[in-house]
Amino acid sequence: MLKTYINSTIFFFKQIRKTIFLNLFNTIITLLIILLISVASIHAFKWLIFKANWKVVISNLPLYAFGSFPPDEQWRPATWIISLLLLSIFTLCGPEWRWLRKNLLIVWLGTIPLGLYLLYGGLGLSPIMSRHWGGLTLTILLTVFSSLLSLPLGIVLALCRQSSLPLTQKVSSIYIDVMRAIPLIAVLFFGQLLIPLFLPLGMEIDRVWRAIFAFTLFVSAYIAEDIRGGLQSIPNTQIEAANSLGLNQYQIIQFILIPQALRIALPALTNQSIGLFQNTSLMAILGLVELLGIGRSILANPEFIGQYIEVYVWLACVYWIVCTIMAVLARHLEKRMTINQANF
Amino acid sequence: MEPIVVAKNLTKSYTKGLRALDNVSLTVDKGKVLVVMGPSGSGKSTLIRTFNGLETFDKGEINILGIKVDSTHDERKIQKIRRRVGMVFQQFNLFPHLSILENITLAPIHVQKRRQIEAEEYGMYLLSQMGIDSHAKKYPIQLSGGEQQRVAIARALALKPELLLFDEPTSALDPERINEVLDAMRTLAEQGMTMIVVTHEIGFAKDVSDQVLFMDSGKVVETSPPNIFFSNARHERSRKFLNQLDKH
Amino acid sequence: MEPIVVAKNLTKSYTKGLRALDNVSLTVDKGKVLVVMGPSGSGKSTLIRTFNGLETFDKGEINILGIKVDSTHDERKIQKIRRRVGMVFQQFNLFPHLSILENITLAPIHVQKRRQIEAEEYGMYLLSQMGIDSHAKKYPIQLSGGEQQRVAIARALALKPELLLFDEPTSALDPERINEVLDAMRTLAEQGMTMIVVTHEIGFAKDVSDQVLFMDSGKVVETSPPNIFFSNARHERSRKFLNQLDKH
Amino acid sequence: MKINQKLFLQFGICIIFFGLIGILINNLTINLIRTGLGFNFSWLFKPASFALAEHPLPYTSSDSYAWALFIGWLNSLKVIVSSLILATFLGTLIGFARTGTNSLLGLISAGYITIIRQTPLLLQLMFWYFVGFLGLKDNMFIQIKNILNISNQGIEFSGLTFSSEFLALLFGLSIFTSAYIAEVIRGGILSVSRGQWEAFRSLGISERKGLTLIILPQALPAIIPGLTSQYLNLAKNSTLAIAVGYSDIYAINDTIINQTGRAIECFIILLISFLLLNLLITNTMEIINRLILKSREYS
Amino acid sequence: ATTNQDNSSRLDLIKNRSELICGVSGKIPGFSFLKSDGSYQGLDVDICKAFAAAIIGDSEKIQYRPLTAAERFTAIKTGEIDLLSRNTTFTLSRDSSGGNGLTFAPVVFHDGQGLMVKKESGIKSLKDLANKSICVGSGTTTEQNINDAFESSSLPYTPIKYQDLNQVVAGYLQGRCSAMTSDRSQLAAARSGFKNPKEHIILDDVLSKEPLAPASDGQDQKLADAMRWVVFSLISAEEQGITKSNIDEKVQIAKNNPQLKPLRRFLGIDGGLGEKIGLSNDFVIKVISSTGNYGEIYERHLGKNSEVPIPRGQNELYKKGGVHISPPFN
Ligand SMILES: Nc1ncnc2c1ncn2[C@@H]1O[C@H](COP(=O)(O)OP(=O)(O)OP(=O)(O)O)[C@@H](O)[C@H]1O
Ligand SMILES: Nc1ncnc2c1ncn2[C@@H]1O[C@H](COP(=O)(O)OP(=O)(O)OP(=O)(O)O)[C@@H](O)[C@H]1O
Ligand SMILES: [Mg+2]
Ligand SMILES: [Mg+2]
Repeated sequence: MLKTYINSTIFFFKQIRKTIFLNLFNTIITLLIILLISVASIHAFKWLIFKANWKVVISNLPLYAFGSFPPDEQWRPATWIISLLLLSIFTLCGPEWRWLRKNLLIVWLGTIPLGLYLLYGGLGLSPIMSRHWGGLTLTILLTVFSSLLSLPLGIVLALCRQSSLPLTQKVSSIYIDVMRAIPLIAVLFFGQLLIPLFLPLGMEIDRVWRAIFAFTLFVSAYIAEDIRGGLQSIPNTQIEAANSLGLNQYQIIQFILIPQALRIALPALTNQSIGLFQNTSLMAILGLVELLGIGRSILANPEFIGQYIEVYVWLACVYWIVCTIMAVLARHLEKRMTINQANF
Repeated sequence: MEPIVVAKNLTKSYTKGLRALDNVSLTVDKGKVLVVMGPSGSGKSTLIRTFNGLETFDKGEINILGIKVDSTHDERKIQKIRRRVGMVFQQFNLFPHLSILENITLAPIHVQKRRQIEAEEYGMYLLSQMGIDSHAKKYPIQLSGGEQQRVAIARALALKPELLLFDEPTSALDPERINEVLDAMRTLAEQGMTMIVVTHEIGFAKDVSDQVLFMDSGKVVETSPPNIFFSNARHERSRKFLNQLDKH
Repeated sequence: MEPIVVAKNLTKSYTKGLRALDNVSLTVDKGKVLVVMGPSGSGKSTLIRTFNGLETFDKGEINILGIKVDSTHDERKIQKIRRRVGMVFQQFNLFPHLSILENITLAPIHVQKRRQIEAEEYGMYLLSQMGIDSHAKKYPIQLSGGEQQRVAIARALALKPELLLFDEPTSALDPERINEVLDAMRTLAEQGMTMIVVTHEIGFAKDVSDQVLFMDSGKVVETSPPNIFFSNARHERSRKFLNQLDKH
Repeated sequence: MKINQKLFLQFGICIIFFGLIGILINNLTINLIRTGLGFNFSWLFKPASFALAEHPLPYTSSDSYAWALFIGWLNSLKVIVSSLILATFLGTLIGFARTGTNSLLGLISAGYITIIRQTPLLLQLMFWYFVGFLGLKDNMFIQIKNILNISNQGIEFSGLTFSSEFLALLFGLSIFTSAYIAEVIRGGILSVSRGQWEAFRSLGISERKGLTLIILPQALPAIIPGLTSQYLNLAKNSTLAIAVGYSDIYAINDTIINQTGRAIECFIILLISFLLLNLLITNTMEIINRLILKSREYS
Repeated sequence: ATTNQDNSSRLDLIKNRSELICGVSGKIPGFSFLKSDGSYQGLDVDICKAFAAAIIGDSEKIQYRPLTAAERFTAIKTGEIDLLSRNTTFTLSRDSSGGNGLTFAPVVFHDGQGLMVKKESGIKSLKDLANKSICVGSGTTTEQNINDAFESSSLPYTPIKYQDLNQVVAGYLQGRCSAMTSDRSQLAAARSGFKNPKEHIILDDVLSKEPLAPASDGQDQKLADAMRWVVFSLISAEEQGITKSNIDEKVQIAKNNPQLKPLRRFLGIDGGLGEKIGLSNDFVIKVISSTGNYGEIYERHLGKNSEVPIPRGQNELYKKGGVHISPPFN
């Protein structure tokens, strides 16, 4: 027993020696890295435990999570976020209930009306204006809604770009290329400040929706390109087969092309939504109090002036965790799809 | 006899000068099986694909099931033809994102507007005819080549076609799998299905076909009953081709 | 006789439980040619690749040209071995971005630090030996498979190796090209080069080899001189394999 | 019939599209008149009356808005080009580490990539600026014989000075982009077949030499397109300069909008500047790509 | 201020909507900032409340829009917000139709731009700052003023521009700049949050007048009138000693004593003044009973016992040596 244990330990160290201390160069690099990491982690640890003042985080937790949502109604966004989280967990490692699995997409889509209902209120819940939305709730809301709205727009753009009608093709190409050439912040700026100038007098769009609209305009151009890639990789024979079954143009697009293109583009699409999630932080520059914006607001409270390291570290962790959850979900989906086409 | 397919003087070039079809005329009567043979590039695929409008042609005329199509390629007529003519491809071309049953019911539901239950019942019946009803819920990727090709045949049959077109249905299959598919086709022929089959399977042609059409460089070299074609082909070119096939 | 390669009890698994090499021992003397045969997946490639350190192994020991390597896989020793052992792959693995001559002179210039002129002179000599000196300025893609494989042999020879390893050098070639390469290898054997060759070319093995080693499932089944192996193999497994080879 | 249908469809789309644009422009002009903003560019030649901390060309607050914008464009270009170089260098190193034989290095670079890619760039920039560079308090002043001065004012190196704002942006952008470039490089290296690695190894060529002489030249064609799109992203991301107080084109636009209220005009100018920048980057990369292809006569 | 072209006023819109959309900064201690419970607080916020009380009758019916300096004017012009109560300096070009096209209510806080430096730096005046870096908020009058000040005395300097005050403070504290410049009130407010406020001094140089005032669309005379008199009512109430706590008492007194003409007019019992500016006649009562008078608002957010104490100085009533004065409510 002990002997095999010792043997395997020796083997383990031999393996380490093999990969890490291969030669002088590698050894030096390895030692340097270990030194650097330990110095950095000692400092970080010291700071985390002794120097940092986490009051700025702890006493404002509801603000980070829900913005200025009325305290006695905060269970509503909380319910929404928790249901999203549970759904993620279920998607990742839930049991194999065939019916539920097959309709997972619909369940996911169902979180949107649920979110809207819980946040806006009405129908028994007291109505709450979008100005009260903030923090992580607003960040997630921006991400989810913009992703979902930009998907159909992206599909239409991709189809137009592939179309044989030269005008549609040109217009969507120009749209996609220009959108991809300009910085996101310029588009968001357009959404916040210039959209009102393009609307008829008296018509107003809420600024949260304006942000969503701007994100949608921007992201759909990227999504269109991903889907176009998917469309291009569908072999022509699929269209021939569909043709010979007598399906018409629109049926082919609906039943053959789009489902396959989406499936192929799925990894790229999830990357887009992870990017979108991070980029919602740009709204802080334009005055929305989403996660980063709320952080900056809290730093203006005289009680907490100058504690930005704590706030930034905390925010980085939150963003990182959510992104990681999204990335894991994406990888999981991708794997499922390659192993077995039966699901999703 | 009632002719199902009548083609007159079909001519087509992909690239200028080179004719993929050169003045091809043929007739297939109801319930008959026509086998098309010929060396690679002789225009077999092009010919068979003009019959359901997958290829246009430059000159000539086709009359399929009483619907006349000429070189203007009228979309609406072609759509009508496609609803009554089934086609099976060399590469199966199943839809990978749909289950086997969904592959088969897609056209009945969306083209013929049948009810889903009805379409599925008939789909299951076709699958059991092909001996693959146990795979109905699977996806194409999970099936072997022979099984996939039988699904493709079932899919073509789902619209209750009056004519079936086959473009080298067995050439992408492993040798062991070829017979599964040929047997299924044999059964169809026995049931009186009108079929045009591009194939190099001599055994199948001998047993099943009523006529063998031999093509070379886009031209019809000869059309003979199989017993004559295989024992005593009229043309030098055909004999040369048959010799090569035997060598394999 | 001076042994060039001595392997003792080599054992290796890629995945737990499945042994790619199972207690393999062998000896190759100076100037001898060993042919390794065996069914697909039997571990031939794995074996030959352990000899120049492209694969590690879990247990056992190799002594090549007096340099001992064990399972710790000492980089420095392996680097020494690699300078004295040449290898030719099934897929040629020429460097596509370098000209033929550059392919050959790369190692002499950068590993042995020879002067460029000197390296090129010797490179041209090797190419002319292989009968392809007229292609020196061309790029691999411009050559036929047989020519590419001869370049690969010349590249392996450029370091003046004392042992040459071949992993199915002809199996990626068109049938007409195979002999060009086998002839080149024959000449090398006649010149007294020590070689270990994984191949299924029975003719070559009969003519050139001194010993034939037959593997199955990572184990050495038998090692016999070619005349015995091909006429009257000792083991049932070997005979079954040879029967299958003949059928092809 | 088919052609008619197509024409009809196009015509319909045409009408809808231009109708929509017409309505929007109509609204815009009404709104501009209503708010008294009007649409003109004459303000461009009035004095800017604000100062800039960094200006590669001479600039004073009595210069015109147009000149200020041009200076902003140059500032953008400066930070883009330098972070582009740094990011490529870093990204290549990390990409190598990720594919190399040292598993500790591989692990660390994988960690680096996940951390960097999964936190927002804006947050990273603010972190680098407020924590990283401004964190170099006065007591951390490093001075080496007047050749290299490092402080929270920035870095001074034998006469050249780089402000903290520039450096934070440079670091933030480079580090963020390097994580993406590393993945591009890794993808390129993995696209070279295993046989090439084995071939150079069996010739006794060392790992580092093999990588530079054999693998990289073959990986380049797969790397260049990915690299180009990362460079474009970098250029676009440079507009986040506004968060760390660097005067790039977007920040100067912001100030001008504030002073003049000319939001639409400034927006148009911003669009044009970025289209220009994009053209510059894609064309340069295209030239590089062609040079590489040219040097590869074999393909 | 220009006349309104179409007769619809935002004032009616706000009443119909029963909600006031008020643009604030949200990031300035003492003026408007987010409390941990999610509510906004500060002087600017209380001014919003006064407007809401006067127009709608309920000081809580407000939607606050945190705005960056860059977007505040467009937000008014496009009608995204009804009015702005966000430390905005009253200047000619902002007030004019040829400039930003706003119109300003009376000044609610008289400020002046100042400079804050570290005591240990030994800097005593503007001249000592030659060739030094100065942290400024970008796109503000502050930025222009500091430029004018240095340019007029031909001193070179480096402006480091940040998006909001918060960042200016951070830049200054971290030692990026030798000085930070902002309105003196904000300097004081910021300093009060420092760990060691005593180590920083605000220089005596006052670079500019910074009268901060609420603003609205220049073409909406009706709304502007209402806003103007709401602000005056706050000042006038302080002049008359009317406070949140004694307002009910004062109303009773006014009602019972018909001879107190000015008070009755002020409180809307006589004269129908409120209606003339589109408000209810008792708007003053609503305002004072919800926010208190100007002095109370000031004490609450900037007074000695607040988190950001700033001496009243110029912001005293004219009677006490300050500049706040209300025209008569006649
Ligand atoms: N899409 C196309 N574009 C241009 N030329 C084509 C196209 N399809 C076929 N051809 C040409 O038309 C001729 C006939 O092709 P076809 O595919 O009909 O031959 P086939 O008899 O089916 O050959 P195979 O046995 O190889 O399938 C050939 O010369 C071919 O190169
Ligand atoms: N990189 C690898 N990872 C995992 N398993 C491997 C790897 N390379 C080879 N194997 C397994 O090791 C066993 C021996 O493989 P090897 O390539 O040595 O066989 P071989 O005799 O050369 O076969 P062939 O004639 O097909 O080349 C096989 O079972 C193979 O699947
Ligand atoms: Mg064909
Ligand atoms: Mg092998």
